[in-house]
Order: sequence, then C-alpha cells, then structure tokens
Amino acid sequence: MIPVENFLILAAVLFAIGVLGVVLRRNALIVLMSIELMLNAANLTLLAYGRARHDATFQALAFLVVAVAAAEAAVGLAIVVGIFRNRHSTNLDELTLMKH
Amino acid sequence: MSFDLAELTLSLPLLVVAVGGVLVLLLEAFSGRTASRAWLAVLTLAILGLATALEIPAWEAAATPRAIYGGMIAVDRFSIFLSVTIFVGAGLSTLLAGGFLREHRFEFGEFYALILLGTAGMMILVQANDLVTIFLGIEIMSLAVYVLTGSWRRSAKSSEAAMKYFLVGSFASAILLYGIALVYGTSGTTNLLEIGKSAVVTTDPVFLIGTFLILGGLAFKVAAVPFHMWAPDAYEGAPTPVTAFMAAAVKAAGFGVLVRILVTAFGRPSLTFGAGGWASIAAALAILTMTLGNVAALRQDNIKRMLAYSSVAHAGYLLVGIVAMGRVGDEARGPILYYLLAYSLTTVGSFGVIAWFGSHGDERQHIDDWAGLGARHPAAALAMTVLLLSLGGIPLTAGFFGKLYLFKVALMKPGLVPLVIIAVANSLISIFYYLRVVTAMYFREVGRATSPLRSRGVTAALILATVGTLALGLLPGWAIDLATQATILTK
Amino acid sequence: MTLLAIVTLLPLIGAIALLAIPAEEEGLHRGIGFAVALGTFFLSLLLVPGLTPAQWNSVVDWTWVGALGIHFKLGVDGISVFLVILTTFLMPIAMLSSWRSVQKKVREYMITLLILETGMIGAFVALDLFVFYVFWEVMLIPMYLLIGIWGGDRRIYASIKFVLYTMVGSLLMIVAILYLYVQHHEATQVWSFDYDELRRLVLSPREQLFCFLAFASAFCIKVPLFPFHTWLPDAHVEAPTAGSVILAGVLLKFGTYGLLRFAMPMFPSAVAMCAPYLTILAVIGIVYGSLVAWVQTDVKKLIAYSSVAHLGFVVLGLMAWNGRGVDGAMLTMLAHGISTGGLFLAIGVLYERRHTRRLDEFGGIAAVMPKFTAVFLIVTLASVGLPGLSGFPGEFLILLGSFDSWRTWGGMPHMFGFGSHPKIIASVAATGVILGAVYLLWMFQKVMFGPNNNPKNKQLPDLSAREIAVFVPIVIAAFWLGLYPATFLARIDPAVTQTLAQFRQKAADAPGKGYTPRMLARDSAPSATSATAIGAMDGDHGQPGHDHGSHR
Amino acid sequence: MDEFPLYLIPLLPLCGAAINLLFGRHLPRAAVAAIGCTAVAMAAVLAWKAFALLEHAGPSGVLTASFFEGDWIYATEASGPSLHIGAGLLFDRLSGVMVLVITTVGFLIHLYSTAYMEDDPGLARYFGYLNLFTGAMLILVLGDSLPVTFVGWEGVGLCSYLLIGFWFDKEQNAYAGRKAFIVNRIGDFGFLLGMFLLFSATSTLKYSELGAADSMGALQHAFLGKWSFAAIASLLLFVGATGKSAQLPLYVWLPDAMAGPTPVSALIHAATMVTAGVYMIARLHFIFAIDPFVLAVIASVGAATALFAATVGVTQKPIKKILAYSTVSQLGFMFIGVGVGATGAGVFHLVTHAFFKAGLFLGAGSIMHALAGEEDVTKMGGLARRMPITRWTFLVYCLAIAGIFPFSGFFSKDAILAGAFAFDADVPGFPHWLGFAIYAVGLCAAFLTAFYMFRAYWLVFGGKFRGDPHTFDHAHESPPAMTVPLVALAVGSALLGLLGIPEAMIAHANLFEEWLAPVLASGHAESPHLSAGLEWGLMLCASGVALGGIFLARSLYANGISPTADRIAEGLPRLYKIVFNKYHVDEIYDLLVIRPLRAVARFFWKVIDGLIIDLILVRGSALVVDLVGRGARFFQSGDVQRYVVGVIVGTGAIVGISANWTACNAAPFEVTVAGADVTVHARGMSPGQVARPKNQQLEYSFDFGDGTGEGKPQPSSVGKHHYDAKGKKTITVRVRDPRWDTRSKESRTVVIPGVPAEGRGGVR
Repeated sequence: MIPVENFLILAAVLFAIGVLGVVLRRNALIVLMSIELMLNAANLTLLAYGRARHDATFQALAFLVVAVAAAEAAVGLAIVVGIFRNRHSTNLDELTLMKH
Repeated sequence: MSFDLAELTLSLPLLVVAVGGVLVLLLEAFSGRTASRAWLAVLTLAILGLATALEIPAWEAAATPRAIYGGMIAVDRFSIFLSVTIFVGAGLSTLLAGGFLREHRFEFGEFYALILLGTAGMMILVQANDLVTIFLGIEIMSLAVYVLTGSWRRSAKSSEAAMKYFLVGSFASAILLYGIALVYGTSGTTNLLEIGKSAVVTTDPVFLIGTFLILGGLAFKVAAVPFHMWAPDAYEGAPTPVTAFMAAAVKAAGFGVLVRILVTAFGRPSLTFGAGGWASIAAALAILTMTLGNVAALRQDNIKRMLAYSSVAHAGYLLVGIVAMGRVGDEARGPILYYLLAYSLTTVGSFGVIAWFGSHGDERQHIDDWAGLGARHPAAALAMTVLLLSLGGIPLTAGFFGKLYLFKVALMKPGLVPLVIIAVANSLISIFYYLRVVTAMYFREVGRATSPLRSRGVTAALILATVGTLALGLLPGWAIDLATQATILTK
Repeated sequence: MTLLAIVTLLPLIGAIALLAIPAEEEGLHRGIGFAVALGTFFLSLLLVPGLTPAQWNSVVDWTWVGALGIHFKLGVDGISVFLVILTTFLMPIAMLSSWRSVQKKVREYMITLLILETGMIGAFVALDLFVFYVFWEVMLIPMYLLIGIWGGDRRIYASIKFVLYTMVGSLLMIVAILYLYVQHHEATQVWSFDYDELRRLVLSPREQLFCFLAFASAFCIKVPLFPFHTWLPDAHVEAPTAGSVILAGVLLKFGTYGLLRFAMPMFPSAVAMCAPYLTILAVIGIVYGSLVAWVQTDVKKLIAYSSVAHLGFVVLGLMAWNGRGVDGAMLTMLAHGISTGGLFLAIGVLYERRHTRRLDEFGGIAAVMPKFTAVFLIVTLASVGLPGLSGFPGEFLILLGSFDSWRTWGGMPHMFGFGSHPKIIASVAATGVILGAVYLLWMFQKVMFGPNNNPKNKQLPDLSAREIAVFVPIVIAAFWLGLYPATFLARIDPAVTQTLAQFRQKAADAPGKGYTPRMLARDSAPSATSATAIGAMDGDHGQPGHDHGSHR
Repeated sequence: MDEFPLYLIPLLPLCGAAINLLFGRHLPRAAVAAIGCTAVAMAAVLAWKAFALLEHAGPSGVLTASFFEGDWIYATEASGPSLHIGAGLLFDRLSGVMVLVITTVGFLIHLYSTAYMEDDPGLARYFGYLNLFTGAMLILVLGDSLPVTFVGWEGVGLCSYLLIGFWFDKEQNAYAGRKAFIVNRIGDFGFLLGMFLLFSATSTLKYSELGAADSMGALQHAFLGKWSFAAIASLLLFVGATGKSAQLPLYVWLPDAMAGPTPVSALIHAATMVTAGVYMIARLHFIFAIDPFVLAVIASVGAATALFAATVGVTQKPIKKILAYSTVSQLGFMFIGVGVGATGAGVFHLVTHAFFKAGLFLGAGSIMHALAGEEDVTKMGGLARRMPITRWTFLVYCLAIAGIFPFSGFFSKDAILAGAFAFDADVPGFPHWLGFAIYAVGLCAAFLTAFYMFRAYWLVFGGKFRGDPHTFDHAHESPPAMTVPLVALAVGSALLGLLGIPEAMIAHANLFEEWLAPVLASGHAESPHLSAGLEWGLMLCASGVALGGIFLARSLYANGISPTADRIAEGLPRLYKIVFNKYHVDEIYDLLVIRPLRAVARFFWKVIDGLIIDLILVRGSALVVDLVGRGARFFQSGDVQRYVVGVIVGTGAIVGISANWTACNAAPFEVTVAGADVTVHARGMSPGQVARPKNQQLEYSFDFGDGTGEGKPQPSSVGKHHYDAKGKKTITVRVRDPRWDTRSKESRTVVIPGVPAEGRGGVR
C-alpha cells in the first residue's frame, strides 16, 4: 500500500505547479486551468487524508469542491469571454487599464 | 444527523434571502426585455427588509448561542449583527443600483438576484461554524460578486476588474481550500469548535501551515496588505454600486469569518500569543495595511480608487481590533462590530455619491471633476463631506466613534500603545486625502459642467447613509449596546 | 441650571435655523446670524453674576453614551468664564466686520461662524474630556472652511496646513485621553471621561510624561509654540478678516487654556520635568516671533508672528505655575484676544479699501482717516503692552511670575537642573517688551505716518458708522482690561489658586515604587490641611505676608 | 488728610485730553485751547492747594489717595506672599515739588502753545496729547508704588512719541517719535526687571513699604555673588532712568525728538519728562544708596554724559539741537547730583532747569516763530532789537544755565559740583579720586555750557542778520500769549535759586534742601559737608569758568561767526567733524545693533521658518510619505500576476516568519564572566509566549570555542563552562525549534581574564 505521505507530496507538487502556472503563464485560459489544478491538488490532499483516516466525509467534501470548482470555472470562462469581447485578447499582460 | 424543523426557523432570514434571490432570477427570466427593472429593485429591498425583520425574533432566540445543523451553522447574536450590517450594505447598494444601471444602460434583473445570492453567501459565511461552510459561503459570495463586478459589459474597466478579481480571488480560494485540507487532515475535523478543542493540533507543523494558509485566504477577502492588490483595481473597475457592496458587505463578512475562526478554532493561547501567534501576525498586517493603504491613497486622483485604498486602510484599523481581540479578549469584538457597521454605512454612502455624480456612461471619478461641487450641488457636497469626515474619524460621525471605541479596547493592553499610535498617525495621513476632496468641492472654482443622475433611489440611499452616519456619530449608544450584546460567539 | 447649555448650543440652533431660510435672503441671514451671536453674548454675560470662581458653575450633566460612560458635562469656573465671554464678544464683532467684505455664500458663512462659535464655547466649558475633544474638533472644520472658502489666493494650502498641523496634536491627545480613560477604568472599574474623575487618577511618572507630551503637543501646536508655529502666518494671511479675528482672538487660546486646564493639573511630575523646556521654547517664541514679525512686509503676517510672541508670554506665565504667572497668562489671553482681534479688524478695514496688505503700499493714512488712526493706535498700543491698556497687567504679572518661578518649583525634582536660572530666562523674555514696541510701531509708522504719496491712499474714506460700532467695544474692552483688571482677576484668581492647590496636592501624593493605577481622594476647595501641606513644601522661602484682605 | 482729592490732579488733564481727542475736531479752536489750558490750570490750583495742606502737615506729613478702592493688579500665591498693587497716589514733599513744577511750567507752556500752534490744523489733537502728557506725568510723580509710576512712565513715553511725530507726514518726524519710544522701551526693560527684582526680594513695590526695615534688610541679601538685590535692582532701574532721562548710552533719541513742536520740546524734553529718571532715583534713593558702587556708576555716567553732550552742543547749528544737547548735558548734572549723594541738589537743579530750559525752548520757539521756522543759528543774527522781550528773557535763561550769580542755575549747579567735590565714598572698583574727577568733568561741562549757550545767544541776537533778508523784514516780537510765559519763566529762572542759598553764604537759608530733608533723610548717604572757605572757593571757581565760557563765546561770536571760530574748526577738521556728527553714535547703533538684528530676523524668517521648519520638516515628512506611496505604485502595476505574487509572498512570509521567529528570537545571549568561569544566558522564549508541550521545547547547545566542541542539545537556556586558559574565546549558541525544525545560532567573542588567585573569591 502506498503511504499517505506520497499522495500528500504529489498533491503539494501539483499545487506548486498550479501556483507557478498562475504566476507565469500569460494566457487567461491557462491561468484558469492552473487554478483548477490547485483546487484539484487540494482535493487530492483531502482524499489522501480521508483514505488514511478511513473517513467518508472527506470524500463528500471532495465532491463539494468539485462542484464549486465547476461553478468557478463557469464564471471564470464567462469573464474571460467578457474580456475577449472587449479586448479581443485573453492576454493578462494587457489588462492594465487600471493601475497604481 | 437529524434534521430538526425548529432549527430551520432559526435560519429563516437566510432562507428568505436565498429563495428571494432565486425568485428574482426567475422573475427576471419571465419579464420583458425592455421593461424597466425598477420593480425588481423594490422587490429586492422588500426581501432584504423582510430578512431584517426576521432577524429581530432571531436576536431573541440567539440569546443563548448554539450551533445547529450538526454544528455546521452557529446561531449567535454576533452573526445576526453582522447579517444586518450586510443587509444595510446590500440594501443601500440596491438603492444605488436602480438609478445607476438605468443611467448607464445595463439594466438587467440578474443584478439584483446576484446581490441577494451574494448576500446569502455572506450570511452563511458569518454564521459558518465549520470549515466546509466557510468554504461554501466564500464561494457563493465570491462568485456572485465576480459576476457583479463584470456586469457592466460594455465597460472595459468592468470586465478587467472582474478578471483580476476573479483570478486573484480564486487563487486565494485555492490556497484557502488547501489550508482547509491540511487542517482537516491533521485534526480530523472540520468543525471549528472541535478544531479548537483538538489535542494534537499545536504540535503539528502541517496543521500550523494549514492555519496560516487559511489566514492568508481570509486576509485576501478583507484585502489586507500584501493581499490587497486586487482591491484598488476591482473597486475602481466595478460598477460603483457593486463597489459599494464589496466595500461594505464583503468586508463585513470577511471580518466576521476571520473573527470567528480565530476565536473558536485558533483561540488557544499557544496559537494566539508569542512571536508566531496570529495576534502578532495580525499586528504586522495591521501596520502594513493601514500605512500602505493610506499612503497609496494620498496620490490618487481618481476618487473611486482613492476610496478603494482607503477601504484597504480601514481593513488595517479593523485588524488593530483583531489584535486587540487576541490580547484583550472578547471585549474587543464590540468595537469590531460597531466599526464594521459604521464603516459599511459610510463607505456605501461615499461610493453612493460617486455613483450619483456620473451620468451617461461617464463616471466622473477624477478629482478635477469634483471642483466646485459645493456650489452646484450643496446637499450632495455636504453629504460627501460628512461621509468623508466620518471615514477620516472626525467627531460627531460614525467613523469617529468606531475608531475611538476600537482604540480604547486596544489601549487596554499597554503593549498595544505603539500600534494605536501608528493607527492614529495613519488617520492623520488619511485626513489629508479626504480633505483633498472636500477642498476640491468647496474651495476650487467650478470645473466641467455636471449632470448627475436623477434617481429617487440614489437620493434615498445618500440620505439614509448620511443620516445614519450622523446618527451613529451623535447617538451611538444603542448601536454600541447591541454590539456589546453581540460579542458572545457560539463556543 | 441649563443656562450654560443654552449659551453653548444657541449658535448651533441658530445655524440650523439659517439652513431653513433660502440662500438668497442674504440680509436676513446676516441679521439673524448677528442677532443670534449678540444674544449669545448677552446670555453669556449672565454667567458672571453669582459665579463662584473656584468651582463649577451652572453644571450641565446629561448622559450621552451610557455604554462608554460619556456624559455631556459642561461647567464654567473663573478660568473659563471670561474665555467664553471673549468668544461671544468677538463673534458678533467679527460678523459685523465682514458685513460688506463677505458677499459670497452668505448663508454658509454665517452658518460656519455660528457652528464655530458653538465649538469654541463648548470646548471652553466641557468638563468631560470626550466632550472637550469633540468640541475641539468641531471648531476645526468650520475654521478650515472659513479659510478655504472665504480666504485669499493661497487658501487651499493654508487651510490644509492648518488642519493637518492641528490634527497631529489632537490625534495624539485623543490617544492620551483614551489611555487615561482606560487606566481610570483599571483603577475604579468605572468607565468615565469626567475631567474631575480623570484628574484624580495617579499615573506613574513615565505614563505621566507620555500623556503630558501627547496633550502638550496638541496644545502647543494650537498655541502655537515655537517651532510648531508655521501654520499660523499662512492661516492668518489667507483667512478672511473675521477668520483671523476668531483665530487669533479665540482659537489660539485653546492651546494655553488646554495646558492650564488639562495638561498641567493632570500630570504634575511630567510638568516638573517638561516645564523648563517649554519655558525655553516659550522664550524663544517671544524673541523669535518678535524679530520675524519685524521683517514682514505683509501686515497680517506681521500680526500673526506677533501672536507667536504674545502667546509665548502666556506659555511662559503658565510654566511659571505660580499665582502671578497663571493669573497673568489668563489676563494676557484675554488681552491678546482683544488687541490682536482689534489689529486684525483694523487691517481688515484697510484691506477692504485697498485690497492689499503690503506695508509699502501704505503710508500717511493718518492724514485721511483720523478716526481710524485713533482706534488703530489704541489697539496697537494695547498690543505693545502699554500700561493702562489691556496688554500690560497680564504681561506684567507673567514676567513677575516667571521671575520667581523657582519659588514654586523649589519643592520639585529635576527643575532647572541644567543650570538655567529662571530670572535670566525671564529677563530674556522681557526683551519682548522692547521688541513688541519695535515691530508694532514700525508697522504703525509704515501704515499711518509719513507722506501720503500713493494716489490710491489719498481718497480713502474714514470709518463708517458700522465700523465704528465694530471698534468701540474693542476699545472699551482694551481700556477696561488695562485700567481695572480687578473685575477679571476677582474671578480668575480664586480659580487659579484652586487649580494650583489641587496640582500641589497631587504632586505631593506621588506614586511610589509599587505602582498601580489608583485615584486620589476626592477633594473640594483647597482646605486648610492642604494649605499647610503646601506651606511645608515651600517653607524654605517664608516671606512676611501682605494681608490686604481677601478678594472675591 | 486723605480726604483731599489728589486723584483729581492727574484726572483733570486726562479729562481735558479725552474731551479734546474725542470731540475736539468739532469744537471751535478757542474752546479747544481753553479746555486744554483750563484743565492744567485747575490741576495747578489743586496742586498748590495740596502743597499748602502739606506744609501744614509738618515734616513727615503726606497726602494719599487712590483712584479706586481695592487692588489694581493682584495675584494670590499659595506659597509666599501674594502680590497686591493698588492704584494709590502719594503726595509728599518730593512729589509735591515735582507736581508744582509740572503743573506750573506745564500751564505756562500750554498758554504759550495757544499762540504758537494757533494755525495748526491739528490743534485739538495737539492739546489732547499735551493734556494727556500732563496727566501721565502727574501719575508718574504721584504714584505711590513702582507700577503706578510705571504707568505714568510709559504714558509720558507714549505722549512723547505722539508729539514728536505730531507732524507725521514727514517721515523723519515719525521716525524720531518711534526712535524715542523704542529707546525708552529699552530703558523700561531695565526698569521692569529692576521692579521684578525688588519684588522678588521684598514682595512689595510700594515706596512706603520698600523703605520699611524688613524690606531694606531683604534687599541687602546677596543675589548674584557679592552683589546684593539692591545693587542689581538699582542698576537695572538706572538703566530705565538713562532711557527716560537721555543719558549715555541711551540719550540718542532726545536730539531727534526736536522734530516735535517747540513747546513740546520745552515741556517734555526739557522741563518734565526727561527728569523722570532723576525723580525716580530720588524717590528710591534709599535703595540706590545701599550699594555705593551704584551711586558711583550713576555719577560717572552723569558726568560722562554732561561732558559728552556739551561737546556736541558746541558744534550744532540748529538752535533746538543745541538746546537738546544742552538738556542731555544738564540732565547729566542732575545725575551727578543724585549719584554723589547730593540728592537734594540734583532735584534742585531739576527744578531750576525746568524753568530756564523751558524758557530757552520757548524762546527758541519764539525766534523760529518770527523767522518762519528757521532753526539754523548761523543764519540768524541781529534779532535783539526786533524781539526785545524774547532777547532779554533769553539772556536771563542763558545766564541761569551758565550758572552766573545770582541766577538760579548758579545755586543748583554749585550745589551739585560741591557735592561731587565732597564725594569721597570708598567705592570698590573706582579710584578714590572719583569725586574730584567728576567735579573736574562737571567744571569742563559747565564751561562748555556757558560757551555754547552764549554762542547761540550771540549768533541769534548779536551781529547782523545772515539769512534771507526777506525773512528778517517779517521778524517781529511774538504775541503776548507767548511773551507772558517767557517773562514768567524768566522770573522763575532768575529768582528760584534763592530757595537754595548755600550754607556758606547765609546759614539755614537753603529752604529747598530743608524742605526735602524729611523725604531724603532716610537715605544712607549724608549731605556733603564742606568748610565754608572751600565752598566759597568752589563757587568762585565755577563762576570763573562760566564767565570764561561767556567771554570766549563773546570773542568768537559776538559779531557773527568770527574767522577765528572757523579757523579752529578748520584746524581740527577730524575732531570737529566727528563732534559735529555727534560722534556718529546713530550710525554706530545702526551698524552694530539694528542691521545685525534685522539680518538675524530675516535669517530666522527665511531659513528657520521657511527652510528648516516648513520645507525640510513639514514638507520633508510629506515627501517621505510620498516616496513610500511611489514604492507601493511599483507593485500596483496593473499586472494581475504581480497581485498573485503578493498573495504568495504574504502567505509565505506568514509561514516563514512564524516558523523561524521563535528560534531566532531565542538565540541571543548574555555572558557573565567570573574569572575562568563563564555563564551564558540565552534569551529563550519570549515572556509573552505560552509554555510548549514537552516534546516541543527549544533545544539549546553551547560551543565555548576552546576545542571542547559543541555540547549536547539541552532544554535549559543556561550554559556554564570553566576555561583552562585565558584569552579570547568565541562562544556560540545554537537553538533548534523542534516544532518547525528551524535553527538559529549566535556567536560572540569574550575575553577570559584567567584563573583568579586563591582566596580572592572572584565567583559570585
């Protein structure tokens, strides 16, 4: 049986990748996906703990997170579409109408 | 887990708001395309009014704090006080929105539905007694507000604001969620009370990291420095009634959940005190937040953006209250509650004046546009002056009592005197930029011609906010009494 | 008795009433505003008969915010009563003086002045530190508006500078007030801002020092004491005449009044520590203010700097902290209100006619405006401190008091430990007597004497009936204060004696090592026992007494 | 006795002043003049009446009164005596004399003014001021305490200011007035300080109480080193006197004060106000006499002034300037008198001088009146026949001032010189021949006085007219309103001296000294006693000197300016120029005092106010705030990913700092060295921190740097070690926080002094 630490470390790595994606990528859609990755990393952590603790509520929580992530993705995509309609670009670098 | 109907009655206000939100959404779907949506605003106000009215019996019922729904939701006066504060913010924003949306031609009924749904999320948030509920509340609230921020579709600023808010917000949500996962994993429970009682937690660094991630996520919601950078952009870009809603209600909800989680889940001394305890972290955040918020606001020529930074600074003052709560104890919650109420009223009012001032898609946010307002629209200028003075903490306004009450509690521990002095120094800086607006309105010659929007709703909102600000400043006794009664949390 | 509440709030009520009248009715606004101010003056005069100087009279005590122990508590004693009357006296005069010169936003102007009046009166009579602070800030905003709306060219800069300077101190003060409030709660478990309660709170020397510095910074900026004075010239130059009159006549007095009423009696050990330094700052202010006044070309700036010097005298007297010094400080506060108020009114008269305040634009005015010359001369000489006019008794007492300040300080530690002799300091201060004549007569000569060469000055009309009405009360007051100050001293002196006695009692009861916040026993009038205790403290300098009978 | 309404004496002129100043412009000119004169006349009548009462009252009798009941200024002291200053008046033999002089001479000058100022548009103002002056001067002399005197003292200064600048449309007139006031204020500064010091010592300022035994005792206490209170206080008061009475170095205002109308010069700058300093010293002679040093200073200053001013007087051309310097010089004589202890003689000279100098000024006024305002004596001449009354009275005054027997000046000046000659008080700091030196200087001054007065006399009345002949044609004798006072004053100048005939001439005929004796006797200094022969010698000597001066003047100026006079001036060009330019004192003051002060003031204003406070401190702090704001703008770039970085950095910082804080905080340590033993105390957990469970206690390990290696980790924060060798050692403390597994270390070098010797027991 794979020890729970391994899942946790994997989740942490995924989370870190997500973070890097958010910080480094310029395309709004990819950033959005990176955020989803972070959410899923958190989810994975939850499931790992749930498995280790033999606790079903963890899994319920994970489902909840999936649902929320879906909603978030929907809203996020809508916003990206809104941006695209205004700017014809989804490049985050160009979103500097407001600063300082 | 049993389902008790009696418990349902305790969350009637929440149900009213949530169902009301859905109702408005449906009604919007069935109403004509070009028809006026003013009646939806009225309906929204009615729903909020009903919810407020329902809070009155709830206040009595919450005399003995307890948790319901298997411990997921707390029933206490703390949450009721905050809920009403949120209603005030939401109600006034709705009043503003009616005229604003019509004037700038993006009138659509979902707006009100989203306000109601966001409000519902906030209500969940301030009552949440469980990490899961917190996450849910935050997401419900945030998603609604993201959409509201981007609701002015023709405005490039609006969609840019929504994008930024959304990206940073969901990033913070992810961090929060990760923190929740870690805390849950190490303590084995999501219930705040049980986390607070859990024996193992303080010895486990993973748990501690989890707590800090949660704190980071919440610090984002209250826009504490350095988690604040989204706020100026989002506040500036969002339609002004939405900005008002964010500044007032989102902040109240954020602080509500922060207070609860710190006290119930992380309230034990080993987590509170010491160099790494949250009281110290909050103190550092408070200093950073106040100072940076105020200093950045100094240089803003866009009044709306200036108020956004001022809102950041006010989060800093509130963090002083959080520190005091760590050091002094439960007493410090009274001032936090009072401050949130006072600040909500004032900030909605001041953003309201900004909303009132623009017309025909032109928001007139530059300070030069405000020159000579005192001569043209004395009443509005007077209202703005009162509200700004309240934000600056000049006596006989709500903001003054808020600060006074807050600093009083902080001073009860001698160690916090420097923090209070920093806060006071910051008030001084803030007065400079608040007075800049007053100066422009009264002392400068009339600038560009203005045609502010005409709406009874907006007028009513401004009158209510201004009168409320003065009332809280002149006779704050009743509000302070209520806030004092509301300090007890479900434990 | 609610007379005091009526006096305090009447202007505010008047201001609210003016709101109800349409803005176009300018004459009505002027008339009603003036009538209200005049009525307030006459009502305030009623405070004097039957006044028991050494205790609170016509006390108003209404609960305001019960939860925080805030009471709307007002009261007046021998110290504050004349300051209230000075306020109510100058306000109608200031209104009358701007009858013509202010034509812009008359309604707002009158409202601003009336709110300002309420703020000022309230701050003088507040007996609850919270209420005091509220009034203190309430008068800030109208003054800011007064400078900013009806002021001169650089009004924005001046008004912001005024507000920020003042706020620096007042924010520190509110922290100290809150600190006292919390410590008082520690000691008694009662939340209270009541001055009489907080006054009896004994703090450790360190706490006293910090609290005193916080209070003193607020008051010293308001005074303004060197080097916190640079807001004053700007504010004065830009303010309209009425604003300058009120600013110099009343507002500056809050600094010294605050020191006398709050900062000094509450923190005896801090006073003992800081008084020498404040004394030196005061003396620097006297010399510095006078010298700088001398090289001004703008008349208003000159008078503004003269205020720095005059208020330096007041602080000097306060820091001497003996009967002479404090009595003198009080008299000088009144006298400065009259004379400098008069000077600003006079400059206002000139400005109204010539729209300039530059010294070199004038000259030889005496030839065309004899009546004006007379009143201008009188107020100038009153400001110089000529005996028989208002300035003299106060300055005389102050110098006399500061000359002997060591006698009072003798029993206390740290005083003048760095070797400066109070007589030398007082002597340096007395050079202000010379310098005062130098710059004021310089000004008078430049404006009034010499050949009337400037064609613009040849046809200046003399004072109108209204203007004479403005000046007559000022002149009468100047003579009254100079010739028969006993009217004022009879009330001031017992109150000051009482304050000093309370201070000494508190100083004698200094906290020991095992310090916890605690309260002094309740006291009333200086009793026989406390008097003997004082006698013992200063026994080293027993002089044959001069019993000229008591004065009430 | 106190029923006599003394207060009316000053109040009557003050009322006259009030009427004329308030309503004079609407009254007929005759009425204005009448009011002015009547007020003073009534005061004079009252004064004479009071004087008569006083005479009946016996030697120590006084009249007292008060303007009002109770105190004028007072302050209660909790410790020490309280301050009480009444508004009382004191009419004794000294002030009585003064009041008579003031009211009588004052009335004559008022009368004279009615004609002299006839055509002036500011007549009401003029009489108002003149009455005001009289009232103030009366308060000055009648005051029963220093503060009341000070009221008059300042009041006369004010009137002097107003009257010098009476014709204010000329810049220099106004300037002269201001100069007078300010120089007087410098004196007043000394006066005030002296007053404060007296109060400090005695707690009273009333003359009668100051003279009481306990006050006198207190005044003799040492104040500064060996100086007593009395010495310092009287020196300070003397500064006041030099200001008011135009002595060196504060005399500078008096010559300029001639800018005022001539009767004003007569009244204020000759007869009354300028003598206030002398009066004050006489009034307080018992205090001044406590320290002989003070007296010596006064006499020396008086002598120096007398000579100095006389030299300047020799060269001046405007007649009023000559008279002004003469006044300064004569005041110097009076100070010699009060300084050498011949107080009575000083006051006597004050009285005689009041008459003849007032007369001289009025005479000069009459001359100028005749010559359309011409002042320069070198442009006059030959007026003797045109203005006989003026000429003869002028001659009487000149004889009086020159000190020719039997004119009044002879007696008063002689008494002073005799006093100086007899002055042999052994004063530390002064040579024992001081008295003689003063006498000699006085004699020189007397010679010069006689010379310059008769120079003026002959230049005006002798020879031929040297000015515009047209003016001469219009020259005429003045109207009776002017000549009557001239005659009256001449009579006074001629005869007053008979009140003070010296002992050597007729025994017990010195009525004046006898009159004043009860007031002045209480002083320490005694009147000089010289043998009759010596006194006769001195008188002859003085008369000879005076005659010599007159003779010299006659030889040089009797028929216009003789070539010899010009040659002398040309022969000593430098000296003449310096003296003619009044020793450049005005310029020196301007250069040394006024300019530097103004420069300093400007520096204060521009640099301290403008630069340091406003720019550097005020704006500087704003700038700092602004810079922070700019820094914040860098991060707020609009790039959303930077915002995300903010969140990451914030969260990371919270975690990182929290994790490291405890360990880092715990490592710093203190070392106590006792011989070869050291004890190391690490700071450990901060006091605010709550105790941790067992398994999370901090672990400390100590390395003492002497090769013994690092010790084992231990839970105690205290480490002890014994060194075997002395020298520098580096101690390192390492801390590990097991909760986070974070570590920190701290090192410090200490010097180990070595193993202590047995029995010294170095370890504590």
